[in-house]
Amino acid sequence: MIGLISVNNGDTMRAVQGFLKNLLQNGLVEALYLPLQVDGGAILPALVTDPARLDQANPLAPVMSINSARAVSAITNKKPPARLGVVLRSCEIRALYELVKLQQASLEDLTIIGIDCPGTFELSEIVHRKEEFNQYLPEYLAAAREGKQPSFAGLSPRQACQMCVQPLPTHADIALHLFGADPTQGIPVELSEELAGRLGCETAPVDLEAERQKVVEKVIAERAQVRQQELDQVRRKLASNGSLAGMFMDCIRCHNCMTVCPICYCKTCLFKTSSFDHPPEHYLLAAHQKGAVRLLGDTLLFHLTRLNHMSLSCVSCGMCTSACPADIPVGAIFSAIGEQAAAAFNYVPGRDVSEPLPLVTFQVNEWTEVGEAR
Amino acid sequence: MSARSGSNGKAPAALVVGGGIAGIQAALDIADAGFQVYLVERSPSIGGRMAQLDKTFPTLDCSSCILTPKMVDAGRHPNIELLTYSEVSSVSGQAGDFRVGIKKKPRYVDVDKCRGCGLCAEACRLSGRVPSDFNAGIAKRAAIYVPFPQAVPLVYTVDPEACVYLTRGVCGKTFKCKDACPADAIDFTQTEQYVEVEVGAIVVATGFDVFDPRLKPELGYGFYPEVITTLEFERYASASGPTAGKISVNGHVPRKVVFIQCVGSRDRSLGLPNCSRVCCMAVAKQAHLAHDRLPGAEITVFYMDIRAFGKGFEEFYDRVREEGVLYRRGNPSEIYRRGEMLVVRAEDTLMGEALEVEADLVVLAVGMLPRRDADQVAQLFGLQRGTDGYFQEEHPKMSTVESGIPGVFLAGCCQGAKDIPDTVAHAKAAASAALISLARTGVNHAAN
Amino acid sequence: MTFIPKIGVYICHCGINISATVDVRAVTEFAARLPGVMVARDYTYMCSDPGQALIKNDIQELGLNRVVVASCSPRMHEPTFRAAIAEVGLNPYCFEMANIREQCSWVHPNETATTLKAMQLVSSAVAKAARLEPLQVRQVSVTPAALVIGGGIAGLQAALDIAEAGFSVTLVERSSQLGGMVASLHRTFPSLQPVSELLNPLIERVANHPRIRLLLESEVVDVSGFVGNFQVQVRNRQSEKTLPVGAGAIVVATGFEVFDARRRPELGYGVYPQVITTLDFERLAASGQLGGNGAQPSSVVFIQCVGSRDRNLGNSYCSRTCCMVTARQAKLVREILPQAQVTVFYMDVRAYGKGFEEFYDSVRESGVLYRRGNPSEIIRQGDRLLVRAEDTLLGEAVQVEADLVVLAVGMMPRQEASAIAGLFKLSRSADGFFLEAHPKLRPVDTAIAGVYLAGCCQGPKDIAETVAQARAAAAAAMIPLMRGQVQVEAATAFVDEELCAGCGQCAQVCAFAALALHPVRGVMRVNPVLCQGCGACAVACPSGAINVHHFTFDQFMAQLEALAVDLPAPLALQAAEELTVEA
Amino acid sequence: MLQIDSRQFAQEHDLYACIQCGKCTGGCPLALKTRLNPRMIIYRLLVAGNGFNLEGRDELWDCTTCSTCYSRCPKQVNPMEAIIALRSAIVEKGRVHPNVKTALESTFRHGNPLTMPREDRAKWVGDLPVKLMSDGAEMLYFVGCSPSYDPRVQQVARAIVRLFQQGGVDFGILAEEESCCGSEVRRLGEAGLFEMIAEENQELFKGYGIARMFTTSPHCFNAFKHDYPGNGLQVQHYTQVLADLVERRQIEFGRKFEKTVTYHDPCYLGKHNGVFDEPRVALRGIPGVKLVEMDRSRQKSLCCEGGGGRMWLEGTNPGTRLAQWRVQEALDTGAEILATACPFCLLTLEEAVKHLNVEDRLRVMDIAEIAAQAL
Repeated sequence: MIGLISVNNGDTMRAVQGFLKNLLQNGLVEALYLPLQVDGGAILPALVTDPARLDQANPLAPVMSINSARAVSAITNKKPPARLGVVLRSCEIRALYELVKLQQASLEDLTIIGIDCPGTFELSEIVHRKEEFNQYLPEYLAAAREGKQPSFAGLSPRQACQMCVQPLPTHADIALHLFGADPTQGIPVELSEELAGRLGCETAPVDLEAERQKVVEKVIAERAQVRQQELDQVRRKLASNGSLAGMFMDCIRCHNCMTVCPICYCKTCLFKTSSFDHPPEHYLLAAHQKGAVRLLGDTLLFHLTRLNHMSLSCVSCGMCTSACPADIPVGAIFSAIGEQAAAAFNYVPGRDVSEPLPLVTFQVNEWTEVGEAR
Repeated sequence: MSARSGSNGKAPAALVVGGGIAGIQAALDIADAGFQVYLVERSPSIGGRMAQLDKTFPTLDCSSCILTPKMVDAGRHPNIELLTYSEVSSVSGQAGDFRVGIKKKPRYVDVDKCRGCGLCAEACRLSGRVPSDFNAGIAKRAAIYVPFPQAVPLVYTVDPEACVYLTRGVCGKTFKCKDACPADAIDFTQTEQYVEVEVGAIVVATGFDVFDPRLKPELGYGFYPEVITTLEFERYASASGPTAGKISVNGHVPRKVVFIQCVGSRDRSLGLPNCSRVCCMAVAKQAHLAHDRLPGAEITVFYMDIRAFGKGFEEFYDRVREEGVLYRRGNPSEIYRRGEMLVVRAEDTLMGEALEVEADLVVLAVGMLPRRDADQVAQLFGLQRGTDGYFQEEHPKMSTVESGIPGVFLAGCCQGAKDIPDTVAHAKAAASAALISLARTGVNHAAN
Repeated sequence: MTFIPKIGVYICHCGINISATVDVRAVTEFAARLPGVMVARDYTYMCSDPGQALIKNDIQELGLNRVVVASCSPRMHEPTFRAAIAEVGLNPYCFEMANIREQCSWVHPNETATTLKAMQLVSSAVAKAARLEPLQVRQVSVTPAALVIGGGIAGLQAALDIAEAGFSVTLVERSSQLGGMVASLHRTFPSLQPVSELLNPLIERVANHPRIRLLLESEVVDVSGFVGNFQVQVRNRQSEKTLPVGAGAIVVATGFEVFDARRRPELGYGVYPQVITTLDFERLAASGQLGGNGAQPSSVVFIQCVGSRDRNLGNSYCSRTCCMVTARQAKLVREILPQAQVTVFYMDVRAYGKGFEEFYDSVRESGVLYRRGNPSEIIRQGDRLLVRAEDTLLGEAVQVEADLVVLAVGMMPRQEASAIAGLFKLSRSADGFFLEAHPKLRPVDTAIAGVYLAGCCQGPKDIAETVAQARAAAAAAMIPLMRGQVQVEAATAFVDEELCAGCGQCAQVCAFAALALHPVRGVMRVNPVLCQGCGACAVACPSGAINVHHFTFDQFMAQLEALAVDLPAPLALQAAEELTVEA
Repeated sequence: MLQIDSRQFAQEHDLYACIQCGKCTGGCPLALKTRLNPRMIIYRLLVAGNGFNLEGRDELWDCTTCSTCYSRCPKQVNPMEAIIALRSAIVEKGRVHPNVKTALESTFRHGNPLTMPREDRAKWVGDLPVKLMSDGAEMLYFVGCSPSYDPRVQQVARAIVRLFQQGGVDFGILAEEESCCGSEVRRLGEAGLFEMIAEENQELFKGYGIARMFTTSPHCFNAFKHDYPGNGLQVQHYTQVLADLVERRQIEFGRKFEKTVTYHDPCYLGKHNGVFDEPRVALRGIPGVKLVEMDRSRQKSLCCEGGGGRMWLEGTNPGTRLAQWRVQEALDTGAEILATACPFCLLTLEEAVKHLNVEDRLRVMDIAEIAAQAL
């Protein structure tokens, strides 16, 4: 059902905080994971058990310091310790689903609170203007209401957000609607009758769905265009001479993309083990052979390996791009390649938690024997 | 158990007659269970019919790729003694202690010395001049030969019918093969040897013969080079065969291939009323191979009923049709020549029209029949033969491996036509029966 | 102290099979200079006794600790040489083979190229040999008892054979009686013998067998262990008690169920009382009263392939038995109701078995009319039925009046097949029946060592085939029981717990159910007894946490790099380098 | 209405054994050009239930009774006999085919279907010194109708006489006493008339205590061999006797017959009775003869369309007679002589040669004529 979180004198944030407190107080969850705004204005994800601390909760802030799926993985892993609530964006929910399939997280006793995502800004761009940014929320919500692309101090959202075509928190147990809603009046919330009952959340008086639908379609249509352009551009580059090597030419092998990637779950990455250490003379040998050899090596191999390990699960959250000091469109590259690969198995990462991982499932006649291929 | 039946001398042993897939399987099972096995094979190598096949339906596994390992296992098994190029000459006693006389035909090659290098065959005067029956006659070999490269044991044999020395008493001044052999393995002084073995149980797995289509002159086999049998097709299609998998008959690559089912099966007029069980799928497989190796060729299969009964068979039949192989219901009546092409005369019973179908390759699905010498074998072991000529089982449902003679069991196609999986299952069943009687004997042995 | 490889390399001429196109001398000299190689020799036939003696001698004289033979395929002679070095006390896994015959001399005509390749193969083998570790082949003793699941004819026969061979057998049957599907049949083809004559003696022998324990109305609820030592929990549905059963081998004979003709509504089964299935017919025949709703039918129509060869229902397979069942029943009708017109509609008559075609002949000659065509629908006309079909031999649509229509219903995998598959870790083929290890040569084995298939749970079969296959399964089960112990593959997978993140992708690709998540440590663990060393898990693991003994990454990498002799830098570095060149 | 009880009919002729494989129709020489489809006839009989209507089934008269169908059937069903039986069913209903009425009447009256007077039956002998059976002889030479009356075929009979006398065979003829063997009568469906003829002939033979005989025509040969109920007769076709003489060098050929010859197997000699070798032995024994084979020879021989009463019937599709195809096949071998050993084949093939007017390239001769020319 669609309920309504009533907003008093236009203070949307309070209303949301109230709603979340309610979750904690009537024991629906034992702890809540969400972004807090700490003194000094920094917004960072935290696990909260004390309702009082929720006065600092800022789940609407248009910034994404990490992909929270990693955090959820950490607090649930093989088995969650208690009933937890987690506030997530759609790309975070999708990442979480992939991690569940990879047995790195669990949905057991987990209540997912999702929020429409109008887009987020680069952390690096807002850290220096925190005050200004904290005043920006109403404008942001207004933009969301009309489905316009938010803009803060002339800045556009992260590239990944501009091209995100899945901004809705599908599959969330509780979904806060921002698109097409007037947050100064009330926040529509989608949840089960049962939950609504326990939270004492009344049904929305007027039907806001129609309006929302229009807005959502508009948003998705626009972003789809951007996504298409971006991916086409990447694919053109890939097709051109140099291909992948060219794309990653500027890589400094900092492994940031891997560190921030919600899917890269390995305890220790193959590339941090000794597997690719070579005896010193080998480098010299290589240098002798080609006249010059790049150091440190294995850059391309690193990205290739990540591509083949996780591109099928890539949810296009774009954290890698944001984290890349060399401004390589890592996310777009992975999306472009992952999309094609996934299509081959008609698989969509994060679509459905029960969907098996394509590479570890085998269909009879999935391939034909050499010599009998037709 | 293992203590009693381990390969200690006195433990009961088993005799397996016939080294085809049935015999190999039965021997392996009995030997794996810890009993001594004597595996007697008439030809120079074990492997039997299956070794001649290119691929197997419906999985299209390469036949020798799946068979060779089993042959090697049998050849190397500590509990299996291979008696190739040998025949059972006498049987006495009863279940628990049979005495079996075995005739070892002279190979004129010392099996312990020969390493199968093949220099002798190269040197032989008749090299490339003796028709190879393994290759269904479409290729030639020397008078000293191994039937096929994967033969087990990989030991050469002098063909007494062909060898110039053995037939004419002289082969030039010196023996070319002898001179060529680095292992000094060739020995023309060899003679027939007789050995006697004591066994507790006997598994008869003597296999089948294929129908000779010359008995249906209207189909022109042996008269038109473009008319071949399914067995010959296997050798053409086999990548390891004489044409290295190239299907080219009579010097040209066929464009119009016609397969004819039930040649020598379901045919009372020949006294062969039974269905040969494998031809339908063998043809489906070959039609697929033809479609695969002869791009663009027209492929027609004439049939009466498609008996795709086994696991995955119907699915394979569907697939072959979907590849564009044309199945026409009707059993062709005769084949004659018109210019370059052959004409297949048939009725398409679904159109109710008599027709002439042109072809430049006609493949006859020749059926299975009992071995020519089934009678001698039957007498040797005291077996009964059914009206169809195959060895008679004790009960058609419940005891298809019991022969009626205690301690003597039937495995594979000597009891009736079977495909490979059914043959293997049947052979394992025979092994089970044999193991039971051996276990009993084992108990008695332990007792006294 | 660190391990110093002392490798002996032995190049075989194989008569001329190798030496004809490979310069064996050159390869030998090349090998002698490879790192870690103490001695390199060549000989006409390494597999011959003198050849083997050569190797054994060097091991003793020079104290070799690794041996490489370059000759034919390992398939052929690896066991030979392993045995040879073991004789003089060297661990058999300290042996590596380079196949310079099948993979070299036989396939390349040109001598220089062939010799070069032979050198590469040898250096690759040497590189691996230097990194080989001795492994121990373990022997596990076997519980001398078997468990058979399913009390149908397959289960009965399998149990009987195993018991007859001297082992105790536990036979578990869900229902309250033995006999399974066959018990519901009246007569068998082609002999037309009453089924009871076949079945009852078998049931008698099983029921009274001193070594067979019957557990009726019972189900397997849990299976653990491995070949030789399975622990199975069997629950009795009445008493709700669970009984632990130990077994060295397990025969699964859970049978099939018949197709529900209601899924083809156009045939009116369950609507028209005159439409029955072949199974109903058996009861009718057994009870001696034929004739739909009372009156004696003057026209009986049989329809084949109901629920078989039917993609729309997802049953694309042939049920194998219906043709002959129908033939038998049609003949019976001719005998009981000589006045009645008996028609059989068919697509193909699959009388494939021994004596089947002859039986089919006799049925036709008894006056049964076979019409080719698969009826499309059955409609009512007065108190009779109209079977509407095309007679494809006439090329005409026809309507045949009938007072009794018998549908030849096909065989289906059991509803609970997936549950059973889960219990025993069995795979199922596309048609839903249990998947055998190899469709040709291992029809009763499964991917799980010690678990065998019997009867129709593996696919449709008639009685004779079922019995044969049951005995085949029995033979397979007897082998470990008679041996008394099973060998455990030494080249198995192992997990580096430091690297493993417990994602379980390895477990999903493992065909032998050898990998499981350690509940506490959150990492994967390999059961070395189940593991067959296929290496699929090692490939699937993204963190490279899994290795396979005797085929480790180091060994592979070393082999690859040795193969790439003309490339000075290791492969990984090569890739990096390409980058600088390309960009 | 021409109704028959098809179920009973099917039982009698074991048609239920048929698996509808189509070999009969596939091999049937007529099926390609007429409506005749033996398999379909059998099937229609099977599915007809009780009543099968023969009305308008004119294709039944197309059958030349060449027996290809029977020789090919894997289930030993005999479509040819079924067709003959269906013909008789029609005839029984008094529906005798107009074209054959006269032939049958003539056979009934004059003992030959050719409407020739009985007294002229031995005219062909002319000046040849031929023994009569009444004079006592070891073997009966049963001449047959067309050899007795047809001027063309008479030459064959005369040739046989000369050959066998040269070969020292002790034989005699029945002259005016001889009458039709009834083969064609039976195949035209006149079962009743045939029985009558058969009885008379049996009587006649008994009267002369005849044990061994040979015939000119494979049709007579076949009739005595198979259609006559349990007669102790030893019947041979003359080519068998001839082959024997040639092999035993009993005949002295004075001249050479230097021609390329191809041999057409008559259905009633080959397919019906498996006599393939003797005619060839005979031909090869004739000095000078170069024997070449047509592709369709022996079991595959193509019917000339003269049998089964087709001498008097046109059938549903007159079109090209098979004989014309046959002549073409003979020409393809490059033979100058198309040899055969059957009066019907001789006539139909010769007619075809005329029709295609290739008389200059190909001559049709009976083996006996060829042999006689080499005497």
